[in-house]
Amino acid sequence: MTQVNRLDGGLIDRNTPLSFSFDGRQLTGYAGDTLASALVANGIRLVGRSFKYHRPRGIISAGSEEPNGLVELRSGARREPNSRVTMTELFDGLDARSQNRWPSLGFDLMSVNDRLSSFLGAGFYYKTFMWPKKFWELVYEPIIRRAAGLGALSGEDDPDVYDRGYRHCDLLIIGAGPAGLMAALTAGRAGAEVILVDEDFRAGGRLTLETHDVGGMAGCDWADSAIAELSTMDNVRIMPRSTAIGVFDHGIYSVVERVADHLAVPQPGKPRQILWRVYAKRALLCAGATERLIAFDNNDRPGIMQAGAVRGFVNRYAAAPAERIAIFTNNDDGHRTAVDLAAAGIDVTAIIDSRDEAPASDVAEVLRGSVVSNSSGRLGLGHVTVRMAGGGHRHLDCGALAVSGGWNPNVHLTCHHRGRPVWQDDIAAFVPGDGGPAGLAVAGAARGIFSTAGALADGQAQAIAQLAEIGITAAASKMPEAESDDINITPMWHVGGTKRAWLDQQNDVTVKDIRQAHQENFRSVEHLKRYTTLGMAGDQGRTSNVLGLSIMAELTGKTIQETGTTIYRPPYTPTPIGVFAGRSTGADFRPTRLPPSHHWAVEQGAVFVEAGAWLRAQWYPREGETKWRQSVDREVLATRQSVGVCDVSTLGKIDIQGRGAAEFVNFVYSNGFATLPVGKTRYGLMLREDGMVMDDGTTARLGEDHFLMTTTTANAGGVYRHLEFVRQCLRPDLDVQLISATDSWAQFAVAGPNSRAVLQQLVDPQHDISNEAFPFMACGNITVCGGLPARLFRISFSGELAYEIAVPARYGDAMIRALMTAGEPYDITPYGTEALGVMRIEKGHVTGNELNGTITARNLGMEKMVSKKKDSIGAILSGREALVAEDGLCLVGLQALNGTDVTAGSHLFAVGTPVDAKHDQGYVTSAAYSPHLEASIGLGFITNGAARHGEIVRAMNPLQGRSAELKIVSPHFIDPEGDRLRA
Amino acid sequence: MPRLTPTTALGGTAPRIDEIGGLRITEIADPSLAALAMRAKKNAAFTKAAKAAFGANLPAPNTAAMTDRHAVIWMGPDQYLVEANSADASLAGTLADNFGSAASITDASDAWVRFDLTGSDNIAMLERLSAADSRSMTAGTATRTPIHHMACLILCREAGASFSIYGPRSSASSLHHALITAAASL
Amino acid sequence: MIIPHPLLGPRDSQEFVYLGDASLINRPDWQAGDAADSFYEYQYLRDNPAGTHRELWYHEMGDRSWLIVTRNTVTHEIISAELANRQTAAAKTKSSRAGGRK
Amino acid sequence: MRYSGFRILKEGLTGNKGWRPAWRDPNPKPAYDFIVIGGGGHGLATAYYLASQFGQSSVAVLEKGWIGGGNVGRNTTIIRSNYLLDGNEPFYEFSLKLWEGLEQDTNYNSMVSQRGVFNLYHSDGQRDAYRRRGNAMMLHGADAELLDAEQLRAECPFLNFDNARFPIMGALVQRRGGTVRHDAVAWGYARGADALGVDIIQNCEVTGFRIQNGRCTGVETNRGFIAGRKIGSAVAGSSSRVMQAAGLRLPIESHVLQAFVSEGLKPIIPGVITYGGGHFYISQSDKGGLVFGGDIDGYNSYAQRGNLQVVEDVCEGGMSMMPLIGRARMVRMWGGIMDMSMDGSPIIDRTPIDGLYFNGGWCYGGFKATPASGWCFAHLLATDTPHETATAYRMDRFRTGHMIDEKGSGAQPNLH
Repeated sequence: MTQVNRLDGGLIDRNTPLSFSFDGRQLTGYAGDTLASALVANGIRLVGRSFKYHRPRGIISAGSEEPNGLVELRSGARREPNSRVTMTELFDGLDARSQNRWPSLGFDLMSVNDRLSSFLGAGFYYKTFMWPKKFWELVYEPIIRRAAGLGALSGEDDPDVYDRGYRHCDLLIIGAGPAGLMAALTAGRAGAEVILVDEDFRAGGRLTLETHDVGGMAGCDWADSAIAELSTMDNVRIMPRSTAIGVFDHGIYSVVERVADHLAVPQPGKPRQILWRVYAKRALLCAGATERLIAFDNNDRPGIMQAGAVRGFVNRYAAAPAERIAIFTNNDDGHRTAVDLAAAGIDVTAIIDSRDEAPASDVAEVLRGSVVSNSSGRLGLGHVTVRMAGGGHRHLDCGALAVSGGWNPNVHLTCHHRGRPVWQDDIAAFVPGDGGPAGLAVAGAARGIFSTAGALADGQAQAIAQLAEIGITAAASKMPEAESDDINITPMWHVGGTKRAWLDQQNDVTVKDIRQAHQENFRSVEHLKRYTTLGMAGDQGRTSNVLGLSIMAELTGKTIQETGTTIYRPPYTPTPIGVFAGRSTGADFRPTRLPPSHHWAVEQGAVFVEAGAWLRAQWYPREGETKWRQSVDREVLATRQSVGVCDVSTLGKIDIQGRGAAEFVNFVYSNGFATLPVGKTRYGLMLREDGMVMDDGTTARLGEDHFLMTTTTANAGGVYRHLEFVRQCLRPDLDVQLISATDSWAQFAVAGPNSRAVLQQLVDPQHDISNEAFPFMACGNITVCGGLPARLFRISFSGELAYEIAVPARYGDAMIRALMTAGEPYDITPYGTEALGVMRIEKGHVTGNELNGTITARNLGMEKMVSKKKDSIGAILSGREALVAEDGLCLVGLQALNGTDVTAGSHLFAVGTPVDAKHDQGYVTSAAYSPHLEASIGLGFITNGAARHGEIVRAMNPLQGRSAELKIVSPHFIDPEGDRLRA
Repeated sequence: MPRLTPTTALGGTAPRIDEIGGLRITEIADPSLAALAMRAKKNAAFTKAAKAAFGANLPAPNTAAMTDRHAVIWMGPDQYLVEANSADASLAGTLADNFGSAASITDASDAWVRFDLTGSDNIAMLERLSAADSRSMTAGTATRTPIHHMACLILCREAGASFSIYGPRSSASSLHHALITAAASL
Repeated sequence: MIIPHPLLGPRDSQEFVYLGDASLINRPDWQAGDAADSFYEYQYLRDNPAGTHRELWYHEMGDRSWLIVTRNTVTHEIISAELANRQTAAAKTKSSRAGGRK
Repeated sequence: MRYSGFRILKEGLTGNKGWRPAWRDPNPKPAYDFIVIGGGGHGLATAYYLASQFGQSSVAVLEKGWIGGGNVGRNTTIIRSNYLLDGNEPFYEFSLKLWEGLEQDTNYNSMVSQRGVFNLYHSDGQRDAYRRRGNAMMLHGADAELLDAEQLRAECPFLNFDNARFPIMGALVQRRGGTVRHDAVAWGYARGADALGVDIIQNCEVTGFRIQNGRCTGVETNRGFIAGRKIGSAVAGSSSRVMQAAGLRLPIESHVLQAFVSEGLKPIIPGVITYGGGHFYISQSDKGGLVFGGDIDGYNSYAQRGNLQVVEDVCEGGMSMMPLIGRARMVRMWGGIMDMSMDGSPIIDRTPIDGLYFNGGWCYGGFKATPASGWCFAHLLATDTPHETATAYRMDRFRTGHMIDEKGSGAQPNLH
C-alpha cells in the first residue's frame, strides 16, 4: 500500500485513492495518475521484457511514444495486450500484467537469448533454418512463433462496441499544449468553428509536466484557464482523450476518442471508443516533440529514461523514478530536469553533459565534456559509468538516469501523404518539410519551436494565417509571458563502446546491428529498417529512428538529410482494429433488406437465407418434415400440381419513362425492344460492353413512354448504375428518366395450374385475366381487393402458368395473407428460394450461377438475341474471334444416371478421356433434385454442347472424391414447348 | 373479396415511437410521396407547372421547398421528391395532371421509410450516423447521404431541433436499429 | 477524399462509385468500318497517367449524377468536377459539327 | 559467401566482422545482353533465372530507387495457387513449386511457410463456385480441400460462426499455400543473381528507350545510355509510365492497395484466412503481427497511400469474420501501386517493338507469382518463346477475346 516514491504536490487527487494490481501485486495510486506514474510512485521499475533478447525493460517516457512499458491490461475477453502504461489512466480495480516472459518477469528463461546475442544479430534468420527443408514448418517456425509476439489476445470476441462519428470544422487543432491552446483561443475568439483534440485526459501538453509559469501563473493553471474560456464558446469543441491518428486526402482527419478506456467497463450501450472522421477546412498540428535518448553500452536498463519524462513524473504526478538520479544531456534542457528534481528534494547525482561548454548548475555537479559509457544493475539501474572529459572513468550510484539527447518534433502527421521532413541543424532534428498534406499547418514544438513563449506565439500566428486562407479574420492578442530559452544542443548520438548500445528498445536493435547492416550493404534507410527492424515497433521509430539514421550517416559519410528517413504512416499511435469497424460488425456488418412478406414468413416458421442484402424465405417447413429436401420437394410438386406463391419483391425494378424510353431500352438490351407493344412484357438480355452477359430480366411496356425493367436480385444496384451511365454519359440525347421502384412494390409470383383461379378471387372484376384477355407475357395496371392499385404480369420463372402480382409495399403483408386465403381451396403452398431454384433449373432458366461474368449470349444459346441491326451495348465486342469459336461452351441440361448425383462445380469429361486439365470440357453450374422428374438434374456448360444432346459424359469432383455419369439433355427439362406457360 | 390493410415499413399496424434520453424517434406510418422528374427540354413548362402545383419555386440543390402542403425535395438534377404534408393517396395522380408531358411522375410513397427525429440531442446523434454536417443545417436543408451503408436522405425541418430521415423501405428495420443504437450510445 | 460536387459542394468520396477514365463517355461509332478495333481500344486501352487524370465517378449514395473529376493521380489533388452529361452533350455536339468521329 | 548455421556460429564467435555485402553496387557497363528494368521481386527473379537457368551472364537490373522497394516490399506476403482458369492455374502452381524449393536454391531463408490458405464461403452459390475452382486446381495437379462449417470450426474455432451477417458455411483450403517473408524474397534473388554476375544497379531510373527501325537497342537512364540486346520491363505499378516512353498504351490502370499490420501478438491465427462476405484477409507473421488487407481503394492512383473508407471497410470485414481481433492494435497502414489489368490476369509477352519485352498487369496477385514470373520472363527473354505455363498471358488477348477473367468482372480494372 505504500507508495514509496510518492512526493508532495503534483496534479493528482489524493482524496481519490485507487487500487490496482500489477502482476498480481495489489498497489495504490490516485486519480490523475497514469498506470505509469502509479508504477513509478510504487517504486516499480521493471515492467516488461524486450522482443528478441528478453532484456528487462522499464518505462522510458511519459507519453504515447512509450516503447517499453507495454502490459496486458484487463482480463477475460477485455484483455488488451501491448497497452502502454503511459497512456493508461488509472482506474479503481485496474488489472495489469507484464508480458513476453516465462515463468516470471523477474526470472525469464527466454532471456537466454540475450546470452546468445552474438548469433542473433540483424537478419540472422535469413541465413539459417533452411535444412532439412521440411523443418521450417515442423520445427523452426513453431518455436520462433511461440517466442515472438509480445502480449496475447484473449482469444475471445471483443465484448465492447465502437462508434463512428463525423464532425466538421473550420480549424482542427491537434494537441492542446501551449501552441494548440493559444491557437484555439485565437480561432475561438474569432468565431471560427474549432475542434481541439488532445490525446491526454488533461489539457496543457508539456505545461502539465513543467514547473515554469505562463502569464504569471503556473503553466498548468494557465492551461486550465484557457480550457475554461474555450468551454464557454459554442463554436469550440474540446475533445480530450482523443488522438488524431491519420491525415487523409482533402482535409479528412481520423480522430480516435477513448470514451471509456479510463473506466473498468464501458457503460451499457455506450462505446469504448469512437472513430471520428473530422472534415476540417484547415488543420494545425501542435503535437509537440519527443525527447530522444543517447546510445551507450547497456543504455536499456530500467531506470534509464527521457529526462523530460523524469521531471514530468515528478512535477505532474509527484512520482520520483528514484531517490538518486543522474542526468545525461547534450543540451540545456537536461539542466531543467536537474532544477525540478532538486526542487522536489531528489538527490541529483550529477549532470553529465557531453558539451565542453555546458552551463553551470546550482543544484548539482556538472561533468562537462563527459559521457555515460555504460550502466550496471540487476533488473534495473544501479550505477552508471561516466567517461570523463580528460579520460578516465567515474562510477555513479543512481537509481535512474535522465537522458536528454535533444527533441524530435512530432512531424508524423505531416508525413502521412509521403512528404519528407527536412533536417534543421540548430536543433539537430527533422522538422516538417514541404509536401505535407494540403491544408495542414504546423505550430510550436512540432516544427522545432521549443520554448513556451515561442510555441504560444507560433500557435497564434499559425491560427491567424490558416483562418485567413478560408476568409476568417482573427485578431492577435497579447501573449502571456513565458520562458523563451534555447536548448543549445550539440549533437551527440552515441557513445562508442564495445558492448551493445540500444536504439530500438522494443525490437532490440542496437548500434551493432546498424553496423552489420552497413557491412552487408543494407544501407538505404528502407533496407536498414527492413533488415534490422529499426523503427518497426509500435512507436514507429519515434524513440529510435533518428539515432539509427545518425549512425548510418556516420558509417556512409553522408549527412542525416542525405541519409533520409523512412515514411511515417498512419496511425500515429497504435489503434484498436475494433474502432475502425465501428458498429458495422457481426449481424450489423451490412444492413438487411426484408421483403414485404417477411413478418408473415416468420409466423410460418420459414427458414431464411441471405440473398445478397436480402433475407429471403428459403423454404417453409411443415410439421413432420425433418429434412430440407422434404419441404422443398413438397413446395415444388404443389406448385406444379396446383398453385404456389413466392415473394419475388427482391428483383430489381427500374421505372423508365420519357420520350426516348423505348430507344433507351432498345440500346441497353441486346435484343429488340423498340417494337414491344404497350401492355406486353419481353425477356431482355443485357450485355456489358465487352460482350459478356451482365444481367437478364423481363421488361414491361406500361405505356408508350413508360417501361418497367426488372433485374436479378443480385444485380439491381449495378444495373441501375449502368443505366444512369448510359443515360447521362452515352445517350444524353434521349429524353429518359429513371427511378428505382424496387422497394415500392410487394411482388408475388403465383404459379401453377390454379394460379389464375386464385388470382381471380382478388383481382377486381372489371379486369379480365383470362388466357384470351391476358395472355402469356401480358402486363397491365389493375386494381385488386376493391380498388387497390396493382400491377399484373403474366410471366413465369417456374415454367408453369403463372403471374406476378404487385401491390404497393405497405399492402404486401396483407396481400400474402389474402393470397393464402384465396388459395386455400387449392391448397396453395408458399415456396421459398430453394423451390424457386429447383423449378428454374427444371425450366432451364439461368441465374447468377450461370451468368458468372465470362458467359456470352452465344454460350447460353442465345446468340440470335444479339441484334446486329441496331446499336446496343456489347454487340460489337461479342463478335471477337475467341467468343464466336465453334467449339465454345454451350449451356446444356444434365441428368444424372445410375443413381449418381449432379454436383455443381464438377468438371465435365467425355467418356474415355483422361481426367486432367487438358481434357476438361466444361463444368456444372447448377444442380437440383427434381421431384417432378424424380431425378438429379442440373445445368452446365460444355464445349459444343448444343450438338451433344444425348451424349453421356462424366462429371468429376475430385475435390470430394466423387464422380457421376450424366446425360446431356436440353436445358428445358419441363414443358420445352411452353404449353403450360400459355395455358 | 378481402380489404387489404397496410402495415408500416417496420411491419407494424401502428407507427413505432422510441424515446431514448432526450430524443424521440417516430416512424411515420404512411408518407405520401411522389418522384418528379423533368422531361428533356421542358424547362419552362416544368417550372411553370411546379409554381402552380406548389406555389413555390423549385428548390435548389441540397434544399427542399417547404410549403403548407408540400415539401419539394431536390433529389438530383431535374429530379425531386414531393412529400405531401398530410396523407394524400392521389398525390402522384394529381401531379401527373399538373405537369402533363413536362414531367415523369412515379408514386414513391412505398419506396421509403421515414423517421422523424426530435429532441435536444439530435445533432449529437446525427453526427454518429452520417457525414452530413447536421450542425449547420437550417430548416429546408435536404441531404442525401449514407447511414450505415444505406442510401438515406436527411431533411432538416427546424435547425438543430427537428429532422426527418428517409431510408429505403426494405431496410427499415436496419435503419431503425441504427437510429436507436446511436441514440442509446450518446 | 472529398469530391467537389458541382451542385452539392464537397462530398465524401465514400458516397461515390468509381468507374475509370473519362474517355469511356466517347463510345465509338458501331457502324464504322473499324468498329471492332475502335471498340477494343475504347474498352481496353488506357493512358493511365501519373498526373492529371479525367475520370468518372457516380454519386451512388447521393444525387445519382455521373461526374467527370479531374484529379492528380500522384497527389490526389482534385482540380475540377463537372456533371458528365453536360460534357457528353458538349462532346457530341462538337463531334457532330466536326462531321462525326472517324 | 554461403549462409548456414555454421557460418552464423563462426561469425558470432569472431565478432561478426566477416559478413560480406549481400550484393555489390556496381556502376553500369555500356552494354548488356539483357537489361531488366525494375529491381523488384519480378525483375530480380528474372535476372536470377536468366543467369541460373539460361546461362546468361551479361545481365543488368536497373532500379530507380532501392531494390525491393515496390510491391515486393509492401504486400501481405501470401502465396497460393488456388486459381480457377486454365490460363492461370498451371502458372501459379509452377510458382508454388518454385517457392517450395526457393530457399535451398538461393541459399536465403525467406521463410516460406506453408501454413494453409482458407477461403471462406457464405452461400451455396459461393460453395459451388469454390467447388469448381478446387476441382480445377486438382485437375492441374495442385492441392485443394473443401471444408464444411464443422470441419472449419475444428481448425478455426475463433471465426464468427454464430452471429454473422453472412454465415460462415465452410472454406476452400489450400494447405500448400501460406506466407513468405516478402523482403527476403527480393534480397535472396538479388544476392543469388549478384553471385552469378548480374549487375544490380540501384538509383538508376530509366527515362526513355532508344528505338531504331522498330527495334529497341537500349535505354536512356539518369546514369546515361545503356545498350541492351533484349530489354524487359518488370515494373508493375509503373508499367504504363515506363511503356509510355516506348509509345505503348496498355490495358492497365494503376490503383492503390492498402495493407495493415498490428503490434506483435502471441500466435492466434493458423494460416491465411480470406473472408467471403466482405473484403478482408489476414495472416499472422512470424514476428507476431497480424497482417491484413482487403480490396483496392478503387480509383487510379500512384500515391502509394490510400484513404480511410477502405481502412474502415477492411476492419468491418475483419471484425465481422473474427471479432477476437477487436482489441488488437493496428500500428501501420501503407499502400502499394497495383498494375490492374483489364481481366485481372497478367501479361508476359513481347511488345510490338523488337527487343522490348513486357511483364506486368499483376493486379494484386504479383507477390505469389514472383518465382514463376521471373522464370517465365527469363524464358521468354532468353528463348523468344513463352514458357509452357505462361502461354495465355498474351498482350493481344483482349483484342481476340481470350480474356482470363477469374472474377468475371469484365473490363473494369478496379473490380478485379
